[in-house]
Amino acid sequence: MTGAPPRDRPILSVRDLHLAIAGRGRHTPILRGASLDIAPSEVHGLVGESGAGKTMIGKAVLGIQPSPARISGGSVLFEGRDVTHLSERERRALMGRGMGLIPQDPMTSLNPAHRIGAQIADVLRLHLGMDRPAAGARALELLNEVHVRAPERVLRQYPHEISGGMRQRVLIAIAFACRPRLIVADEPTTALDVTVQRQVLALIKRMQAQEGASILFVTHDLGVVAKICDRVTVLHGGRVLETGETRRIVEAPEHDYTRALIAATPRHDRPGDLLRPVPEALTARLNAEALAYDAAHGSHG
Amino acid sequence: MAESVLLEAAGLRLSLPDYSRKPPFGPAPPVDILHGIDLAIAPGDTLGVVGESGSGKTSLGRTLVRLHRPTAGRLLFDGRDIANLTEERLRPLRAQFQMIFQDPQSSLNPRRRVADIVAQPLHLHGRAATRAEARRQVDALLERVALRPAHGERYPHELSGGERQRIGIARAIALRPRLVVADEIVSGLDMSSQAQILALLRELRRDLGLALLFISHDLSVVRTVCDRVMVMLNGRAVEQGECAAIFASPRHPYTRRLLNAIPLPDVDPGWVARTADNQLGEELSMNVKDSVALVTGANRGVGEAFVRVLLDRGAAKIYAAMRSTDGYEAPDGRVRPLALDVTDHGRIAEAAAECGDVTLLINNAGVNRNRPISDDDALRNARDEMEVNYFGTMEMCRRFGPVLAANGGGAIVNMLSLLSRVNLPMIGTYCGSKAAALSLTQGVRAELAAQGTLTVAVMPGAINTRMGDMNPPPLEDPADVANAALDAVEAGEEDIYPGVMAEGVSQGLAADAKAVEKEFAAYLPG
Amino acid sequence: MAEAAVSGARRPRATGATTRRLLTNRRVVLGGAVLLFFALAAIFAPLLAPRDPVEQDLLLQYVPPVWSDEAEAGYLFGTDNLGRDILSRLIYGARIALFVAVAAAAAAGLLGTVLGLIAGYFGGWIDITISRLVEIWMAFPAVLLSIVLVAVMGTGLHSVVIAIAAIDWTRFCRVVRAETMAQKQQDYVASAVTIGLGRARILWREILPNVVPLLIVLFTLEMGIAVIVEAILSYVNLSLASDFPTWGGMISDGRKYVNQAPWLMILPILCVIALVLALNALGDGLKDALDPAMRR
Amino acid sequence: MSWTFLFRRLLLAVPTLFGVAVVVFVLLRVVPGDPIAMLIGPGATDADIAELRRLYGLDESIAVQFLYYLRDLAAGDFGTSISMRQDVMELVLGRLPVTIELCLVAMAMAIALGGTMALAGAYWRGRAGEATVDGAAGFILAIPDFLWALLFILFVVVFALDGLPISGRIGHDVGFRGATGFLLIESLARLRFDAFGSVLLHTVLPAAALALPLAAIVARVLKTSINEAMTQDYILMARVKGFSRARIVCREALRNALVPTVTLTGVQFTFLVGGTVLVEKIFSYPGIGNMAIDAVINRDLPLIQGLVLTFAVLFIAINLLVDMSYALLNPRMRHG
Repeated sequence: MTGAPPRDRPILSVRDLHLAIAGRGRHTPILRGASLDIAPSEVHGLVGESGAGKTMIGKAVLGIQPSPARISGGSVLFEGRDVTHLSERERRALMGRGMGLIPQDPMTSLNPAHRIGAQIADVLRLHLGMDRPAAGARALELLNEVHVRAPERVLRQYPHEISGGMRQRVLIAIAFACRPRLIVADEPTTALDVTVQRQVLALIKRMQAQEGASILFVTHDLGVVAKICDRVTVLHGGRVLETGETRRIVEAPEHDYTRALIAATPRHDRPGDLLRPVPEALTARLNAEALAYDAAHGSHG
Repeated sequence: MAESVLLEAAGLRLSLPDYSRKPPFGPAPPVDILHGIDLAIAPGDTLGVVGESGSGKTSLGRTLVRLHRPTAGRLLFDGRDIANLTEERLRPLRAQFQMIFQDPQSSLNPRRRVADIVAQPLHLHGRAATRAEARRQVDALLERVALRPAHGERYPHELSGGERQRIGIARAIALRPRLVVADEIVSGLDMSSQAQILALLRELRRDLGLALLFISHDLSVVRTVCDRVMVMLNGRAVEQGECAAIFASPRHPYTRRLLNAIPLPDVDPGWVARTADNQLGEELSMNVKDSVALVTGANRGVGEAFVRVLLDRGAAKIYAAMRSTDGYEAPDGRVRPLALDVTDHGRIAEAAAECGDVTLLINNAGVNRNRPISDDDALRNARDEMEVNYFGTMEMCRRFGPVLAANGGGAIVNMLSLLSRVNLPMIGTYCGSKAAALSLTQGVRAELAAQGTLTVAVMPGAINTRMGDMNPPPLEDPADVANAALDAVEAGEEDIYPGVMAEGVSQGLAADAKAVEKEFAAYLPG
Repeated sequence: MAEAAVSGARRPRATGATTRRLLTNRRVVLGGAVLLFFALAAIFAPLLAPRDPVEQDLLLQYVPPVWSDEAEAGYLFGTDNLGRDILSRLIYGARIALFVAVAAAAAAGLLGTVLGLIAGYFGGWIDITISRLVEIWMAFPAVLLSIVLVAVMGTGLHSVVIAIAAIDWTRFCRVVRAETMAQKQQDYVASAVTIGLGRARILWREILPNVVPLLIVLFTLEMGIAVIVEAILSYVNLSLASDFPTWGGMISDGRKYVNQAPWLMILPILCVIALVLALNALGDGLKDALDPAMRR
Repeated sequence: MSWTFLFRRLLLAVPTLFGVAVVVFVLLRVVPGDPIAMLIGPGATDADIAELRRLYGLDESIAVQFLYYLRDLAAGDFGTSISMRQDVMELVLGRLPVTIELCLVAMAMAIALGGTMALAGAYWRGRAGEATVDGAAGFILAIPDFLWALLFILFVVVFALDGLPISGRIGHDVGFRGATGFLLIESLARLRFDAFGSVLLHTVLPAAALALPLAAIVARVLKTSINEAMTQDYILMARVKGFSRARIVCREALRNALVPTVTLTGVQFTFLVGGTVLVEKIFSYPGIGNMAIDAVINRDLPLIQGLVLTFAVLFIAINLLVDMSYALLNPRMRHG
């Protein structure tokens, strides 16, 4: 692993994490000894293509990986404490003030049956013990902070009555509501139009700076990474290929795969560049390495 | 554009029934999807169509291959109008224009094997006499899209996303069409599959001489594939031209915003911070279609043009406000004449109560005494001009602000002038009133943004009306100005300078204000 | 039946996969086995039945089943009030139950599927008309309507089949219509249009094969419903003449003598329950087993 | 929910009702060919037949008969019952409250039982609890209401449970005469708890027979809907928010699961009402279902017609209620 070490004692430290989907005699490894560190107040990008396991790391950190997925080795240290073996009750206590999530799809991540106001207020009441009026007032404040217009009206509305960009703002407000130390942002702008994406990215960055939270920013988009992340981890086949400062990764990538990804990204400012698909030989090599890893680490299966 | 044209659309409109608003008896009301699209594709040409969700780009693609029947306009394929051909008459022509769909999962019949899917068009159009011949062609097509013949034995669900999209391409080129419409064909794919598909598309285009209409939300992808590009917003083409020109200097504000929003993979920590504070919030913009507009000074000049353009763009209702409605003939049933003198503040309050459904307020009324400051009546002139241009606008904004808020935010368009920015000798008092109105507009914008109201300042140069006589040429067409203002409303743009002259001056002001001021000061009407 | 209809002989790969999925589904295997058991009994009734089902023996009334102390050798399930052999009657009853089940489900399925496909694919006034018809049909109590229908048409197997089909076509129609509309939205239909396929062929060759798995499931469930309705009709003595061995008729007779001989009622009830349970299990199992092939 | 929605929905019921009337007419007057054949007993003379024809207007053309029929329906005149020699409308209205009370009790039982099963199954998802609920629901569902009724009777007879009545609606010894047909409500209002108990006891078995299949369907659909809702992203959000599983199932998933459940089970409520035809007969429960079977057996044409139409109106009313509750539950419809 390369790159400058994190500035402080990491707030999140994923150590040699192994995770596999098991069931009906099949055993599919998803994460193969992934490790990464996030310092306080750092925005850490986690980049990879589909199947790289990036979303699964985010879910494992929050303890909400789907049921057939099993952590078969390694640890996730949140503020020095391993959260992979927490009971459900302990995990719940960690949410809200400890960790939060900005989900991928704003259209489906708000409960269609409840008003926006109630969905913001319920976290405040659960984790900060606020009473109904106080939570309502704080929800209004939060909507103001995420630049929702006419927030009084929005509080009384149902999710289907507001636009996708507005819903993502509401979800950002919920994520930051209890001032968590770590937020997992799981492809938070993938479902949005590009003009809305820019506003939402700006908003996430501003809230992060204001609250001093760390963010694990999961994305497939190198452009977004380059604009918002301090450090980046590149993931393929559940393995970390390289980690480092964003500038170093984007401008002087060390791993062939990172270089190939950058070469495969279309850019409107360089129309002359031919897009170079990730070479098949490289993909084959990476897959072979992953299989070799499985063979060598059979004990985790 | 090349001398020959393969596909040409002129004034293409599309309305589809809106089932969410269907009454219990009778048909669903139509909703307008495309508002008069013009485009032309030459053989071997590539046109990119770019837009965000709801822009109508997918509907456009489907209309061009006649999956939808256009409601109006012409659609010429190889010189023949196919807009209203019946499906039976169209069928023999279909081999020449094919489509690749966005979602290869849904566009391949899950119960057919890949070889059957690719062979189907060959059998249907008699391109393969025997089974063996079809199989030979299918294998060649699969190889063409970099798949192995063995893939033909599989079912779609046994393939990866990228492979499925290759099958979609193979099927589309099976009949050797002259035009292919590709609708968001890489949007569901990983970066590496995307690059492969785009490379394949380039190759095929080169080898087969295909004309390609490439629909995408991603400007970067379009740039790598296409020679020309069309930018769509709310069912309209806001800008169209050579990629090189448009990407280098986009003219339409929406194109600019779209380009600025793309995060390129260059490290730029300031990029996020450069999103201005007032852009952090939800974009303020509204559809002109179905809006309820109020236009002051609606009986002449730009006001009249606004009414016409609003009707054309599907406004639900227009209050045409003027001092006196005597002798005014409404051009359409949707236009309601309204007697309103903007210097009569009591009447403005009444009007705000009467017109409780307004969502778009167009403050167009203005006066220009056309006299220099040295004139004997300068004080009275200045007061008259201020009364209409400043106080009238202010009072309208004040009274209608709550109305707009109650209707969900809406928009205010204040018709100002280039002379709000720079003074012109001989009409100094007018320029002063317009400058005050600009400052007022900024104040209104800041205050009403919180309730979701967009406030647009329109600052054209001279307009071809009686009032603009004294201004420097060239003269702008009032309808162009009105359209530009409504484009700004739909794009959420705040200050616009419609016309070549106005745009030039605003760029000049940004570069060197003093020089422009000097140039204007030296200008004397001839 | 299921495999053949789903994938056809030309598709060796998927047939293998589908068969494997079907054979590993517990409900399909169990339900299928019970159904097979009844089907064999029905087909080979003349060979299997120890006695003539309508032969009366007034000297041997109310003989209890074999597990009772007073059982009579040769009468496995005892005899009824007229001394008829219950086992034989049950075996012949399976014949009638299964015949009605298959014939009525096929008739209802054919009518409902055709109307559902047409309504879902063509939409517009055709859809409105057919949907309105379904709605009117659904406003009738099915049981009462079938009883009235048979009363009007006169008793007999054909009346029973017609009555069930005339009422239950709506089940197929509603589901097939909805599924057709959903399939029509898929881009493979749009793509068939762009290559120039005609509407009838799109409906027949492209959409219908994707609706077939659903039809198989519906058909199985409808067979269960038909068995029940036949039992109801013979219970109220409208299905067949009363000395014909129908399960419903046996239940009805048993009801009269429930105090003396409860087994008269228990045994046919158990037969109905077992067959319906098997058909339901088979239907639910098929739904699960056929679904992934359809969607993924 | 808006009044326009309600009004619109009511308006839609009108053509359905008309269609129902047409179908009944066709079924009872046209299909059998000679309806008199259905009416006459053996040994009727030609004069009797002619008299009957005249009496029922059957000597007129079909079109004229249809117009008469519509006119009578519009006036609420269903004719006179042949077997009971009473006005059909009076007969039906006299029995209707009995069936309505029975159905309401059955529905309440079905919702309570089905809802409990569904929640239990969803809470213990993927564990033995869910498998038990699935198995029970599948088993209950395979047995139609009339077989449940017979099984209950068998049970009572075999185990000699004399405390559970299997016939009638109220004990002969109670001596309670209701002014209305709604005995349950009325006895409660008049504080006659003995009568209330007796009616309730008589209602338990028929209501349970009617309720069980519906309960199984409610259990199945609701459980599936909750499980479906539990896979949604907003549930993941609720887990990240730190809510307990019980709260997530009940507050986050249940509300959203109710909408599809109401849509999918709505029509099943009409099946329950339709089931009264046999179940009331089996338990000699004096409602309109019981009356309907007798009417068919007696070939009482006017009564059959009146009862079929009554059931149709009940069904349409239930569908209306289902649609309204759907609109109430779905925020999209409330603020659409």
